Amino acid sequence: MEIPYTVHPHPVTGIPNGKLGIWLFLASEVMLFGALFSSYILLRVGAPSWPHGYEELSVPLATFNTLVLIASSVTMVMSWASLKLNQFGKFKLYLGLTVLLAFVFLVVKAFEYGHHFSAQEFPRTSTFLSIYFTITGLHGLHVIGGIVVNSYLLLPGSKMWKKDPDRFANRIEYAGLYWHFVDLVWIFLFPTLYLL
Amino acid sequence: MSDAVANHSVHAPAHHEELGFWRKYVFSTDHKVIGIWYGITALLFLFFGFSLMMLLRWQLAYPGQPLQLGWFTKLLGETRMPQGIMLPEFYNQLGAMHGTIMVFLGIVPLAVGAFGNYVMPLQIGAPDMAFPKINLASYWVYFIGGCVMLYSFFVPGGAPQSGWTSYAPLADIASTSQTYWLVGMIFLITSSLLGSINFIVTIVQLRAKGLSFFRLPFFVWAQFITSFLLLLAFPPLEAAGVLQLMDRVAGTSFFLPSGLVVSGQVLQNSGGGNPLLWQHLFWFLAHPEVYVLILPAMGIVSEIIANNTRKPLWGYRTLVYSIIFLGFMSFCVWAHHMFMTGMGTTMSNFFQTTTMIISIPSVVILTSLLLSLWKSSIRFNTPMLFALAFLPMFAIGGLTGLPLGLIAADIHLHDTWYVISHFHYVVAPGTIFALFAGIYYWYPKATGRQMNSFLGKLHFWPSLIFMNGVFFPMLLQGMAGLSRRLYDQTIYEHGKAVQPLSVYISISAWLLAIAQIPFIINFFWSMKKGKKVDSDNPWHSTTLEWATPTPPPHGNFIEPPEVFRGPYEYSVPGEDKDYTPQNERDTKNKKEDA
Amino acid sequence: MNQVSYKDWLPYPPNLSVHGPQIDQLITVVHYVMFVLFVVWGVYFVYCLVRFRQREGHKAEYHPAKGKIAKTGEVAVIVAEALLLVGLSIPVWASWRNDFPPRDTALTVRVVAEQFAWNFHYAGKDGVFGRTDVGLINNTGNSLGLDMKDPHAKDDIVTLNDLHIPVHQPVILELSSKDVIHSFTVNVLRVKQDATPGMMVPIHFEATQTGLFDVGCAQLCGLGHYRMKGQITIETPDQYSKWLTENTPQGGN
Amino acid sequence: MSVESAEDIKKHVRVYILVFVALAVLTVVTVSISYLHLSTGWAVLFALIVATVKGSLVACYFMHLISEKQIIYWVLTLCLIFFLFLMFLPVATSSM
Repeated sequence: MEIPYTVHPHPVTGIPNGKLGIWLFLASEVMLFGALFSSYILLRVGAPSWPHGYEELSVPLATFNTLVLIASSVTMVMSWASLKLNQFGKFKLYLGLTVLLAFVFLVVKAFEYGHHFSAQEFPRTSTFLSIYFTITGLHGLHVIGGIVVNSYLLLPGSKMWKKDPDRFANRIEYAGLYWHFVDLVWIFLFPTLYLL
Repeated sequence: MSDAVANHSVHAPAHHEELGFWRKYVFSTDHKVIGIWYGITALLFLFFGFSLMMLLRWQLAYPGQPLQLGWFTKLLGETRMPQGIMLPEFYNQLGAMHGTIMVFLGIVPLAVGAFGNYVMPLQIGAPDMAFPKINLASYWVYFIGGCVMLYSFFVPGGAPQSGWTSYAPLADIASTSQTYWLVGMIFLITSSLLGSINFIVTIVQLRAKGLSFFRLPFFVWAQFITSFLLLLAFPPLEAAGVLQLMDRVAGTSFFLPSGLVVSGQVLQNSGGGNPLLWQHLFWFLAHPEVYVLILPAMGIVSEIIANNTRKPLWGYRTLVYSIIFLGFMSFCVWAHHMFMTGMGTTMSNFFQTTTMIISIPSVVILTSLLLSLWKSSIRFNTPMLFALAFLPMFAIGGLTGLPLGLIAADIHLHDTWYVISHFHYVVAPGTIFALFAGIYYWYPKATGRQMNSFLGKLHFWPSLIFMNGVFFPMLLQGMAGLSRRLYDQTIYEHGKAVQPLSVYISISAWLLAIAQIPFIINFFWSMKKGKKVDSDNPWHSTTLEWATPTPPPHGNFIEPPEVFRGPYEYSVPGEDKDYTPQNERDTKNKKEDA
Repeated sequence: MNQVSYKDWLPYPPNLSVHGPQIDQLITVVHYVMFVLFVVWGVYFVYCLVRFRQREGHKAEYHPAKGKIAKTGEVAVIVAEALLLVGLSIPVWASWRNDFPPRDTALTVRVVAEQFAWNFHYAGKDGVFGRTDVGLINNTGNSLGLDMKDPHAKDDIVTLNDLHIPVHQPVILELSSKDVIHSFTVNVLRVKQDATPGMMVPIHFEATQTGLFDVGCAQLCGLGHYRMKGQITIETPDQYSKWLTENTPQGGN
Repeated sequence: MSVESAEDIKKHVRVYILVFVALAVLTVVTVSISYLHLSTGWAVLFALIVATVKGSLVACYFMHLISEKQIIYWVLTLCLIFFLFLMFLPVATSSM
């Protein structure tokens, strides 16, 4: 016997295995970032004073990064749509753009970090900075994870398109779901850390 | 869809013949091989964790007296037991690592990783897990996590010594090995996440034709709920682990308030953290974790009781609803571990009430299992003995939870031996007995041979006696108000009064170890010399795992099974044999099923 | 000074506080409930094992037991739990948490835990605690960082591992910690409370008998956790005020 | 694999562009609001509302939640419930 529903949807649930798997993974990610948000609220409520994010951090850079990440989400979903339209070239272009934008995000983030470090601001400096570095750092790791996955799918992984196009399109969809989630987390992180 | 599956199955076995040794036995993606690896690793960890406790019991029974065990004492060395006398640091290391290893490296991997992996896909008639490679990754990540934990024993300053709960700020300022503990935990959490995603997808997507949710064996239900607990409760601990790692490595103060003075020195940190944050995040995981430990055990026991009473389980749906409710409620009770932190009345009333509520489904489950015995026909084989012993032992474990859940009684009993006894009754003679029952029960499926029943009984009876010899006196010590985790209890007046009990407990613990020797012999001896099973279904069971060849090949079933009835159709009136397997085509209702 | 004997520690150690009997009562009642449940289950269980064992001519019955008695039993358990909760646990805890004695009649002592000792801080004759500052803490006699420039601090008494309280007078302890989490416990008084750094949690009790007892730490706090033992001396009001006078620092009047 | 025609996908693409514009606009909106230096309560409220709208747009359209299968909704509902329990945690601590 071979494992059923690896590509085609289950007749009752209407989805293949991978889709349920990636959503379950995202559910656990919600709990991970939820716990960190919860810790942030707890520490902030308990603190005698708390700086406004815009006093400590660079809002213009973060706004730019937000737009970058949103744009990368669009290119990600466009790459999936291109596959569905059988336009493999366009798919490569869009997915390549996604990876590129992710790199832009990381470079900007690195500038922000570097700026803080040169101003002698480290995670140990204050509670605000510790939670800022921890959450954005963990988010950054997720961005790196996304780059790794997308690069794989862009280069060696895309060979699958010839053999098993449906399965490959599914993979792009799952990678996309993950990537949109990373974007979604940032959408909440941005106002919480920078604007409040 | 089913046609496609059937076509594949014809040439599937031939394809797998070509795998080499490494792909077949070590890096196999076959859920059964992974399950067995999980099982062996977890049993070794269980034994190691138990050994730590046997060593620790020496100090509790004979405080400050040298342990003269020749080369063994020398091996432990001057930093742990100079001249055989245990140092308090080492005592704390033994305690912390016993807890960590038993819970995260022993019982969960055995109950979920081993039994879940091996049995669940068979019981739902699936060819494998939904994601075999992720399954393999899950095992190896667990293995690495275990190695990191073990390595922490060799770090300067010794193994982690802040208890398995690793309460901050103590763990924040502890020696290097605490960092290894955190890294090890992150590996173990990752492994659990990979495993639980796999389990849920497998149960939802890969059930055999006709196997609706309410025809699932109860064990599968238990694994299903357990997986959700692992999936949603572990990430907060991961977050807490990351925060504590930051505290230790990057010098942040998530769990450190301002103005700490450690050994006379003002701590140079920014402050502003909250020590209770760790406890909240930890117990948010660790209470559901308790149910991760017990639910699979309930599942195993239910399977074995149904099979050996030759009677359907009483109130199958009630059982299912009860564990769903248990799983759900386990997220609402975490703060009852923190009653003595200075909780106000609103919070304490809320958490006391939820704690009392969560005891009810446990009572219902126990009652259902007991009612299943009524007018049954009980076969006393080794798995059944362990499964039956689970019932009163779990009852004691559950009942002793009541006074701990009532906050006013908890003032006296909190952090005493009573607590230790309570949760050990649940997990040691409870869960571990259920796991032994499972090993005896499914061993014939995995090896094609029965385990020896005389050695099985020689394992069971002394184990039962000494388990109680260990844990019952602890209840009395707890009632006397004796705190847990004390290196030398005799410096307290009340500790002196109950010290004789400590000696009994320790001797029972060592005898309990001797009682495991028949099991170890049995386990290996039966592989080669055990009685061969007379059929694929030696226990005359109804569930699907017995419909495969023995042992099941890669891909499990010769052809996709189809299910026609509920899981426990035993002694159906009018049938010529006393069991009706789930996949047996019903001659009377043939039209309806096809 | 009469010493309480622990020889008859079963089922509880001696009980010397006003609120203690309520706690013991709750524990006793819960254990009766547990005992009855366990015995009923046990008798039924053993009966089944004997009566329904597999043997020649005995067959299992397919249809489930009615379970009416069992259902009644489950309801009884729920009722019993609800009664214990509402009738005993909640009120006892509410009075333990909320019904603090008035500050003017009670003796207030600050308890500052550290690895691995208990500091007890008395306000002294003026009844006001002196200012403390972590910056002033040193190992040579100022373990709490008491600011001697503060006039209120002059008559303050700080003891190490030595708590004196008068019998039959309400006592309020304000618990905090310098380093890690400890837990203040005196089992003969049925008192237990975590001492968490960054928090100050008050508890109250009233002793009913004089004597000399152990103070222990109930929360793992490091390698010396086991020897974090203090002493509580419960004495007559006369003895207590004598002790107070003897221990008040010079010039503290 | 959902059976969607090329025409459907092209419709999707138009939606994606619209959502992108909406997200960009909302980003500008939330940043501008922050320059008003409202009191903490209002600032939190506005920031969370905008973030929730943006998050929902991403989830509904990019992640196709708007037309997802029922089982995914079940998983997410469960996750949401436990997420709310998590958010209860700071309340639990602060009222101690």
